Amino acid sequence: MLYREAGQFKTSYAKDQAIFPIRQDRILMAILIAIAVLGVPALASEYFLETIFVPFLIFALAAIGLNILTGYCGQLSLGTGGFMACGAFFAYKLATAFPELHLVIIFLLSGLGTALVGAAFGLPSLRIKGFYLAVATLAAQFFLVWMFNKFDWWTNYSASGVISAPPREVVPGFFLTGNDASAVTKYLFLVCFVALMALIAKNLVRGRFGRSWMAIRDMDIAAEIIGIRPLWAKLSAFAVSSFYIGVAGALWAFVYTGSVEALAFQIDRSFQVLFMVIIGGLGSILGSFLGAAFIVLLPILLNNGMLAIDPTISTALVSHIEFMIFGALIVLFLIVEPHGLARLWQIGKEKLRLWPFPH
Amino acid sequence: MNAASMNADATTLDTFPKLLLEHARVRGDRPSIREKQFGIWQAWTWAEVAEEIKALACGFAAMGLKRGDKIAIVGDNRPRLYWTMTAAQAIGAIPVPVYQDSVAEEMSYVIEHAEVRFAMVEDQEQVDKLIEIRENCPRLERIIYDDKRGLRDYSQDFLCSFEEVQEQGRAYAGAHPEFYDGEIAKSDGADTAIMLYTSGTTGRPKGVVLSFDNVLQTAKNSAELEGLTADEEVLAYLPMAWVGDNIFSFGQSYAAGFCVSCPESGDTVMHDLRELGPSYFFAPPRIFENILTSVLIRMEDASSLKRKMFHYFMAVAKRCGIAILNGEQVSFSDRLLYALGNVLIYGPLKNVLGFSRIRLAYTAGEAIGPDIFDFYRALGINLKQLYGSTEASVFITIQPDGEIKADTVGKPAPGVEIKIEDSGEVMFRGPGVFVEYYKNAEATAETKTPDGWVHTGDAGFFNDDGHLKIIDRAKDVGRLNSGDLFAPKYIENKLKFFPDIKEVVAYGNERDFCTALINIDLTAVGNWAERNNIAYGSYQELAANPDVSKTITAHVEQVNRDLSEDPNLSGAQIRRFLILHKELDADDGELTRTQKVRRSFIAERYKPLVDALYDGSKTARIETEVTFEDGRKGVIKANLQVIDAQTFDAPELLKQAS
Amino acid sequence: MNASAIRNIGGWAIGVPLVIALLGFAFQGLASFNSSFFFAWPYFIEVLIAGLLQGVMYSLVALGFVLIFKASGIFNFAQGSMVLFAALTMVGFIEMGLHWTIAFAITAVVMALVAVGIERLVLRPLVNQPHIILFMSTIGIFYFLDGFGQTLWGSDIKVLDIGIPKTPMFVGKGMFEGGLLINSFDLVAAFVGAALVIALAVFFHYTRIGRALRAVADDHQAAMSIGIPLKTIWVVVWTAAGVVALVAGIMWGSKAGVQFSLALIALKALPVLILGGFTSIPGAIVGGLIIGSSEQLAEVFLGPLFGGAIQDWFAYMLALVFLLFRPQGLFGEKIIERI
Amino acid sequence: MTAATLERPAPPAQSDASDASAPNPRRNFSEELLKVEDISLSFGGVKALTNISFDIRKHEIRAIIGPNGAGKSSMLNVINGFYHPQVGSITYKGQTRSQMRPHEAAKTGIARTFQNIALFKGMSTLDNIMTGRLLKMRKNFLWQALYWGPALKEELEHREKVEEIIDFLEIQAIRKTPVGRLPYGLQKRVELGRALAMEPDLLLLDEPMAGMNVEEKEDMCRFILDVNDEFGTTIALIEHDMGVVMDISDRVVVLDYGRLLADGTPDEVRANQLVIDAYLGVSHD
Repeated sequence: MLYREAGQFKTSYAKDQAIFPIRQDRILMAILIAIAVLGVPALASEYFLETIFVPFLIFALAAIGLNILTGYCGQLSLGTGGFMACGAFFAYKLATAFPELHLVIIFLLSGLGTALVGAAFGLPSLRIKGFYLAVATLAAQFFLVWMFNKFDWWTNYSASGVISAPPREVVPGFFLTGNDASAVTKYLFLVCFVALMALIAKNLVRGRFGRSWMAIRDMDIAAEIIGIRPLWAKLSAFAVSSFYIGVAGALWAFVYTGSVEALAFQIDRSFQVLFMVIIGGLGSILGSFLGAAFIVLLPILLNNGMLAIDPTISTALVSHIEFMIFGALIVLFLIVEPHGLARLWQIGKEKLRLWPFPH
Repeated sequence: MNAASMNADATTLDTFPKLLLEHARVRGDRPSIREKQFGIWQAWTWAEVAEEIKALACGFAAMGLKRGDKIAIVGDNRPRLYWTMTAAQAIGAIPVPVYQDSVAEEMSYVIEHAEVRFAMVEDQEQVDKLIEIRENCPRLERIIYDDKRGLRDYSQDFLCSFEEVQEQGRAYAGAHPEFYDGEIAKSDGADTAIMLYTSGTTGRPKGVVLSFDNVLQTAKNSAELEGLTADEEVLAYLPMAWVGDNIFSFGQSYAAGFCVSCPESGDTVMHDLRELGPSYFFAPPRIFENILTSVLIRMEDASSLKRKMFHYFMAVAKRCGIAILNGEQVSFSDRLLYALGNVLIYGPLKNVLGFSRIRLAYTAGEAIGPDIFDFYRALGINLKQLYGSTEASVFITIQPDGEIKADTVGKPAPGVEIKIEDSGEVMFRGPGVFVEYYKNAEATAETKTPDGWVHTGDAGFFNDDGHLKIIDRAKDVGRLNSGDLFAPKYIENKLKFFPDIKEVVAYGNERDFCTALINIDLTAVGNWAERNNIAYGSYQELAANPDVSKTITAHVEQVNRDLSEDPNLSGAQIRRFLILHKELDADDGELTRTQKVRRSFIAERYKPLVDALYDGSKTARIETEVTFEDGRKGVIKANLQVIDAQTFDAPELLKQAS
Repeated sequence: MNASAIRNIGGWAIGVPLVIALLGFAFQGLASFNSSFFFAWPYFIEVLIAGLLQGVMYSLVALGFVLIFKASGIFNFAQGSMVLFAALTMVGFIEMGLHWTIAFAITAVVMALVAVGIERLVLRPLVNQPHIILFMSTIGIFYFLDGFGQTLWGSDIKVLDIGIPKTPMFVGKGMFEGGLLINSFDLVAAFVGAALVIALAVFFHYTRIGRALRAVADDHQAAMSIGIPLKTIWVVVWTAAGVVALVAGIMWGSKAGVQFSLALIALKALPVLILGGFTSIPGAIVGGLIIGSSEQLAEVFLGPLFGGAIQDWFAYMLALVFLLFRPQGLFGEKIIERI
Repeated sequence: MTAATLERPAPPAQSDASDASAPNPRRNFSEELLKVEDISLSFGGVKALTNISFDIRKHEIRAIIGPNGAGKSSMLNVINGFYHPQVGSITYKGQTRSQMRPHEAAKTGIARTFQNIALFKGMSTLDNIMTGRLLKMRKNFLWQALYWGPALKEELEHREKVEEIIDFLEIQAIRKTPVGRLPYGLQKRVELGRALAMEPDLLLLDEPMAGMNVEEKEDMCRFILDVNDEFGTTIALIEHDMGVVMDISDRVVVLDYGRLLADGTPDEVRANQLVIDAYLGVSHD
């Protein structure tokens, strides 16, 4: 309905292959960015930024990572929590060992480290497929968390096993970590950083790498016969995916919580991110954002909703009922739209483009 | 542009090649022509086009094409085929575009009659066709093809590719640097620009010779009248052999300097139209009608809320949309509703159809149904009717802005004079009047008077506003035995305005009463059948369905009721009719290539049916030979029901008055 | 029984003791090089037996997975929460004063109701969806049952005592000095596990519905075309899995108390599945034994090398390494890919 | 199109009679592209292929026919490295190889379509055909991540190639449609497009016309002949429609129960008694 595509014809392949080939989409995107950069920090309270926007953005990044592996390359992984832990602890070691390194470089390096670990744990994917692989990735999950928990070298021999992000500036005068870090700084940094990472992910999935991943996903035998090497396709997906998840883990520890222990990256975390990907939509970068928003908001809404109904309710009961409703909603959602929010968005957009025609 | 250069325009830029050089100089880096190919709109600038055409023209010359020679152009709308026109004109040769879907026999006649020496064709399909007819056309020396797909194994030495011609041309231009410009300078406005064969409703096609002045003057006049600029977007999708395409996609493009775009293929025209979003658009009524039908059909599948919204706002548009477009006084609440409708329905609808950017749309060729015409006007699309012919280089009358009516064709085009003969026939004179029919002085004399007046063959009159109203072909207007006036086309069109009815042939001249043969519209009626769970296997089966007969009978009776209100025509109500068992088809010779009904041919072919209509029998039997798409022939047999329709008396008041 | 099966059994009969003996000597050798290791054969065997008995418990949980995967191709992640839910429900009824046998019967009925509910509300609307969606829906069920069970019965650690003796006993005094220390509870668990396996085997082989179930496992389309009602099968299978979960819940609950962590024990059954194959009941048993024993041995004899608590991941690593060499699992057939 | 047009494109009648009778030089094949010698393949004791030897010559259209279960698809799988025969050798472009993975075969210029369409269902027609270009894309990860500079240039160059194939196969209208939504006949065409995008020297087609109606078959025949003609690609195809095989192939191999039954021109094969028996179902003993 809002689209006016007539006359937006493409005279080059570059324009035809743009991420947003339709002008109205570009306008919408520009508005969204303006709201995200200017509107949100001006209007949202510190509490909202810290408890909703910051975890949302970090989870979105992790979800993009898992989506690359599961949504684009078709390799189911339950090791997301372990890889996030990798990113967090690598970043901690790097930050404490090299105090002069800029935070962004630390994040990227810890991502790279996680990518190596991810690729190593991706090796079995050459021999095993489907749920067998999913279970195999649990090995990574348990092993990594055990390792960070067991060896206090990772925590610089802290007695509690907790790591705390050292205070650092992202640009002079603006602390991103530590007690002096303001919510707005964190938020703005994350918006820019995550947007950039999402753009890179989009570029990868629409190019050579993305196509070989999707080919492996859709039909691995045919992919091999057109010359795709399954080894490289799968390992590169594991590596890139782990890179994103590792960076998200580092951000989680440094920007969101500030201090964290290995047990924060238990298997629940893996499921949480997996839900984001499934509910957001497999094989969609946009879906990763939508899914992250859904999973971050849902418990908060449930929690506040129940407290609003009965303020005297015990916290334990709240969390049990929350579990129940969460589980039921997940099932309901899968029944209603198994292809996720991204598909809903896509259908809606298609309808708007064809409006008033139904198809 | 100052006065001096205006003068220069008028005197020196009197041919297309000269205009081409001028455009290449003035707007060299602006697009001249586009083609959707390989997924994107490939564009050539005026400067690039000038180079391409130069190489091509010199190539033609190098291969022996001489001043005054004819070159046939056969194919879909392709940039290279358009370039061929200008290239031929540059060296004084005459392009003869031929309908690309004509069968070998028709093509053979045109090529032989026009004494064509060279042929520029689109692809293997056309090459095969020309090779097939080459025996009958000894003058045809050389066939040049654009797309070399599938032609690898063709070793005939009279074949060569477009690229080969250009290559020779570049060498030739190198060897004769003065040649090209010299040749262009040799032509002037009085020279022949193009020959267009009109299929006509009877007899052999006639070659209409148009001079540069004919085409350029009308193109310029009309472009000026409508304020066409170099920024228009136009989709070239109508046959190149049709005069309309020659004016809209070629003549006016050169006159105003705007860019013309060619669709990717015949299948993708509607999609390409949507992508391109033209600002200036021509389509015959049939296409507007098809689009409207498809809109209504697609809306049938929409959710009920959407459907209600659509119908509500379409009613709003019908009430005030046309008035708003005409700049008339409209109440504030209606304006508000229309604005809302524009956001919710009209805008999106125009967008989906590719009509968002249309500033000016024309329709012509036959009468357009008032419902169809009003639909587009109500959406805010400036759709206008014009009246024209090949012999006039299109424009005879145009509806001026703000004076648009569904049942007239407007006022005389710039520079055109019109008079009505005593017989009721419309005659015109103007800058676009053709030079002659090629090698047919007799026909030329019949059509064109020595002082330049041309018989249109149409009957019509001017109404009180000075608008021309066309009723029918002059020779078709006849009388019933009772003496009542019988205008078959008028009746046919009235029936055809119902979406269920695709084609009608009415009979009544020198008969006791009026009858009709009717073709149902397979898309519209088929859709209706689907919704009502009526199974059918073929057109024939659907046409024989009793429910369909009932619907059509109701339509006929509605027309009778309308006719009864017009004192002149009330005698010619349809008493009996039947629904034909097959669709009338150009391949069977029942329609012309421009999809006009060949009345006398049909009367002969379906004589048993026509007889049955008048002898009172209840059924009629017919065997018809048909040509299938692949060229095979077969016979269809059918028993058809003859249906009696109710007729109405003229209203009392009118009777008293008369 | 055909020749190859006999050959297989012969292979196992010789191979398994051989591997165990080799392991023992390896640890012994390790201990002789590094004084921080302790090794003694009786101790080794004690650990091995404890591991095997632990393995039986894993097998019990794994059985539930296999049942469902075999019949519907669904990887039922909720098996763990079914164990918890069953145990919680049973404790709840016992606390209401019922005898444990009656509580057992009522809980079994409750599990059947849960199975019907799952079939109606989850599986039926999701039929024909990709496996990953069904898998995710079982995670949804996992969360739901977790929350539901604890909402109903509370989340305190509960004691489940149905009177299984927990006395330690010494056996084989003649063979080793001091004999081997074995917990009688573990023996009962092993016995129950064996009984359950036999019961399932009988159910599958000798009842009509069991045969239908195997037909469904082989080919859904074919089973449906000969008139086997898929929906009934699903309910039966989920009920069976529920009962298996109940038994597992009783065993685990009696041993360690009924608490939330029961749900996570199910995760331990996953490497068992990799090893034994998702569709093989004997695979689940053998896999469970291998995982249980090797995990115990590794923890006791290798654990000190890594700082302990390697139980958390050792089973997965073992399964992973194993898969690299034999992707089809212990009992799977070599897959010939067709294109 | 009538049945007659399915035969070799005889350029429309030429006036010169001697010209027409002269053999077309391009229809003489002498250079060997691929030779399989003495191939035997079995799966766990079940023999799929036994002692098969034949060759494929440059630029010919070679048909492999035989009843169901004759081992035709297995033969193609051996050629492109998906199955590894226990015995025998394969010589391709003069090099004899023993074991080769399918992606390595792809690198040496062997492309392939499948009996049961093996398209990437989640991707559009355009993307499916683009995957056929993957082997020829080189730009590294960083450029890919930026989708800019050399990577973009490379991407667009390959898009151009792919668009040529789309044009060639006349599938412009479905360019951006997800292939899962396409009718069967078009999917087969897209799969051919993907194989063509690899610019193969040897194109293996496994039942390219299975399940098609007459019109679609005619189109597919035309495309196969055009590919063979325009790009000079050598084609080996399995097909059940004998009319098609006899019309378009230069030489035919007949397999039955994993054994080579006959090898020769269509006419020779048609006259072979063994082949007639196999197709009429005369019992083997």
